[in-house]
Amino acid sequence: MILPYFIIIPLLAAFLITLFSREKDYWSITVSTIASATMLVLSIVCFITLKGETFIYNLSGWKIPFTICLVRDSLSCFMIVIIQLISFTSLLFSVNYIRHISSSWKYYSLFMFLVAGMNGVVSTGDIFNLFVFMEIALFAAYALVSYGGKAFEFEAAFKYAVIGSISSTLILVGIGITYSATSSLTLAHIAQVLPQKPDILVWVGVLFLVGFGIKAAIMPFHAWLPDAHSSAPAPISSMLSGVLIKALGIYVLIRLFFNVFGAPPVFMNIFMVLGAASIIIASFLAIGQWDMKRLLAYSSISQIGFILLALGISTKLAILGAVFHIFNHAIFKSLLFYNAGSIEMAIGTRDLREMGNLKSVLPVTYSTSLIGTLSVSGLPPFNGFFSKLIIIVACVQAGYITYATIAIIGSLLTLAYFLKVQRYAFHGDKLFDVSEKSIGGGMKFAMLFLALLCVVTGVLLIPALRQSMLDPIVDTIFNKTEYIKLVLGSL
Amino acid sequence: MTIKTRSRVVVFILSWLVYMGLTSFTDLQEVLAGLVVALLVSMLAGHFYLSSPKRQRIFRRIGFGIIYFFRFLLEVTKANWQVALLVVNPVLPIKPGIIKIKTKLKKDSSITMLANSITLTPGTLTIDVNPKEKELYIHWINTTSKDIEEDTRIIGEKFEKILMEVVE
Amino acid sequence: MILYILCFILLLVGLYGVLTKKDLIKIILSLSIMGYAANLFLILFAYKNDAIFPILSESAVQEAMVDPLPQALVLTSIVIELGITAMLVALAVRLYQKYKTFDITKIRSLSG
Amino acid sequence: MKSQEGMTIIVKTVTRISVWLIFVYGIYIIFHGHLTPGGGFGGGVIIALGFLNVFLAYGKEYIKKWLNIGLLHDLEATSAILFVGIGIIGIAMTGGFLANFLSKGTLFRLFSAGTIPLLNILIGAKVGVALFLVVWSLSLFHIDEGGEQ
Repeated sequence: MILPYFIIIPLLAAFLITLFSREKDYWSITVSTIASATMLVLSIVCFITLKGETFIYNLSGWKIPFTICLVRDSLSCFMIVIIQLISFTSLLFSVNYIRHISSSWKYYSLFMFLVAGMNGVVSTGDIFNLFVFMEIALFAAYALVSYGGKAFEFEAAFKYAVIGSISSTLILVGIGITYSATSSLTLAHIAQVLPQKPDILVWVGVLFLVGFGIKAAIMPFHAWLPDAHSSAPAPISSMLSGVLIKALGIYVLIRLFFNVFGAPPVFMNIFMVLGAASIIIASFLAIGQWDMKRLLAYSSISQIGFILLALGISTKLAILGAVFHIFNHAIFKSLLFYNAGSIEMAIGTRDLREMGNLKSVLPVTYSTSLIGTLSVSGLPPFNGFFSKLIIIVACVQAGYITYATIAIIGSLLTLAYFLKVQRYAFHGDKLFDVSEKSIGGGMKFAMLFLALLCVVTGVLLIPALRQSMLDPIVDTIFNKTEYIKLVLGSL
Repeated sequence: MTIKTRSRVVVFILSWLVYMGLTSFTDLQEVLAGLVVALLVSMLAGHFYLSSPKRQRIFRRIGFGIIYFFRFLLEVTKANWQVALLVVNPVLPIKPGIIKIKTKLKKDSSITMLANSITLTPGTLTIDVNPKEKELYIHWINTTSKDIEEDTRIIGEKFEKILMEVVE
Repeated sequence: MILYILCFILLLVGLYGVLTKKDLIKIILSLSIMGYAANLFLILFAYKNDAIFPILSESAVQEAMVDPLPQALVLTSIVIELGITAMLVALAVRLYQKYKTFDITKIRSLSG
Repeated sequence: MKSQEGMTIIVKTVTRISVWLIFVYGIYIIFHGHLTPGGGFGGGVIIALGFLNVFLAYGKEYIKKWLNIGLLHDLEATSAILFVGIGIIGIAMTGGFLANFLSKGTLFRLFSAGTIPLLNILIGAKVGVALFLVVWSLSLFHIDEGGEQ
């Protein structure tokens, strides 16, 4: 009953903003913040009250083969919590940040569409509805990437839109083939029929792997990501890197390849190879970057590689690592993008060579960025350490020593390029006459909040919490055939 | 009653008739919906349907309109025959070119009707209109003369005389 | 079968255009061609020999109908493509404002 | 040759005389969306083409005098909000988003099928206005403005 509101509230907010906004942006900020805060509370309620069950919500009150259903299980609730968390902090961050680009209501309206699209993707149980919501989210993303109005932003958005449209077309063809083979668009029905037709499964799997692989920016399909994520305004970069590639890429890959296709081994091997390639190549590319946001963007590809590698191993422990890493990556990558945004706002550049000695003038940014750095590179007390440790241990347990080595090397390379960021941005001998007063309270709050989460979310691995929070998600992914029973059984 | 109001009333009646023709005259629901549609359309786009004040002797003009229709059919048939002869002729004796003719018509609608009639007649094609100078630029497949008066007589006048009675 | 192959060729034509053309407008047109090929695929999957259109009317006899669902899907995807195309055209216009050219080899302030 | 805005007098006159027909047909398609092929989107596109017809024939200035663009923006947002509103009423009445809470009526009559005609009308208004506004916004760009580099 609670699930459709995650789509209705942002849509309603977006249209209310377009209807009542005039010159000033107070109304749009108020409406979008209220909507986002409401959804954050609702999502936490939704996740806590679930207790590992599965609920089906039929739109327009019809029964399943004739209607679109929304599925509320642990995985989708988990993704919804992440989306609300990041979008709420991102909205707080944008209040000050966007005003120095323009104070128009259009930003907030598009932002709400982005949230609505992502919520729809993670909550739907119908493959074509998933496609539609994905396009809504992508449409808002294209527009938001180009929001700054500079030449390179339009270029990045154009590139993103072209590559995104190609992948959407491939996905559409895949949906067509799926429908012709199974005569149904409901994921649970497809899951019943499709694994019995291995030749069609291969076609559909390849199409979906390429299509959603482009959205997730896995290594051979990553070309759009560094441009788009580094050109967008900082809060949007954090939304794209933190949530969008996971909601549209990784989540859909998990849902399709585990719950629907039943984890066919050939695709699991492909996952592992692509994941390992993403980790290594993207790390090396990131070391060479001097643009701070571009470096962070390459780092995103590398971290997505970790998640994909863990998914490919597909033991229970590895999936736990993947799920936890999705959560952690959303938090610390958003935090690091906020740091880059606040540095850009303070001194007006993203080039690491022009920065230096910012630790004395921007203390909040410095301290939070240090936490984010240590977290993303996997140093002990922070959350990133645990998820990477679990992934590496799972690799070793499953007997993939090579992949474990690659993961360790990738982790060390991560440390290397983030130390580069720390060295050039915050230490050194340049002097800047700025103070943190120019950064608004909302931005500081967003950074501090996420830094706090980085420190404390390691406790999710304490067995008592893990059993109630993370284990249901892992079970949802791991017990592939349960999904069909749960969805079709709870009619 | 201003021209705009009169024009809106005309559009209202016409759109109601068209809507009824698209659906059915007998259904009460459709009649009501048709009235709503006609009101909407006449408020939205009815203001520029008519552009000139009220006219006299409506039946005479309808009669001339019918005459014009048959004259037009006759001219189309004749021109078709001529163009067909040109096409089957192995020598292909054509002399394509753009000419200018003058017209005595004054109103927008009559000039439009003249231009469209010329376009619909095979062999000639109206390219542009200069409403200030009352000139039409026409592409002709077989330009027999270069004189403006002569061209006007050949192409324009056969329609112009009757159009004068119908519209002006 | 020949229809599916032709449809696939149309998809490849679009893909070829996107990957090789140097003009922004031509890229947008190629994307549209790709989208049309995908839509055509969906319609072909729903096609059935000797079937009537899937609309109930007062005088119709009950015959085999073609599957209406892919047609609804195609309508939706056409709407989406329309939106994306409008977005791309707006971006292309803004790019032209900035760079005074539609040639993508000259639009290069980003690398990667 | 460009003495005035818009196209030649021929196009203007034909548009003037025929544009109401386009609107009537578009509204007919929307109203009969639940009975015959068509519906909100198709009819909305036809209506948008009617607007565009006038726009192309008469030019920008005429449209500014004829239509209130701000009002159209509001109409677009309002129809979307009403759509969501009908969906929420569906939740309140029967428990499903967009559930049909009105009487279904007799088959093949105009006032039948519950909320579907209402939703069709809202979609038609939204699409008709939005498509026109897309082209309108694109026409507001000045191609020579804002050069960089």
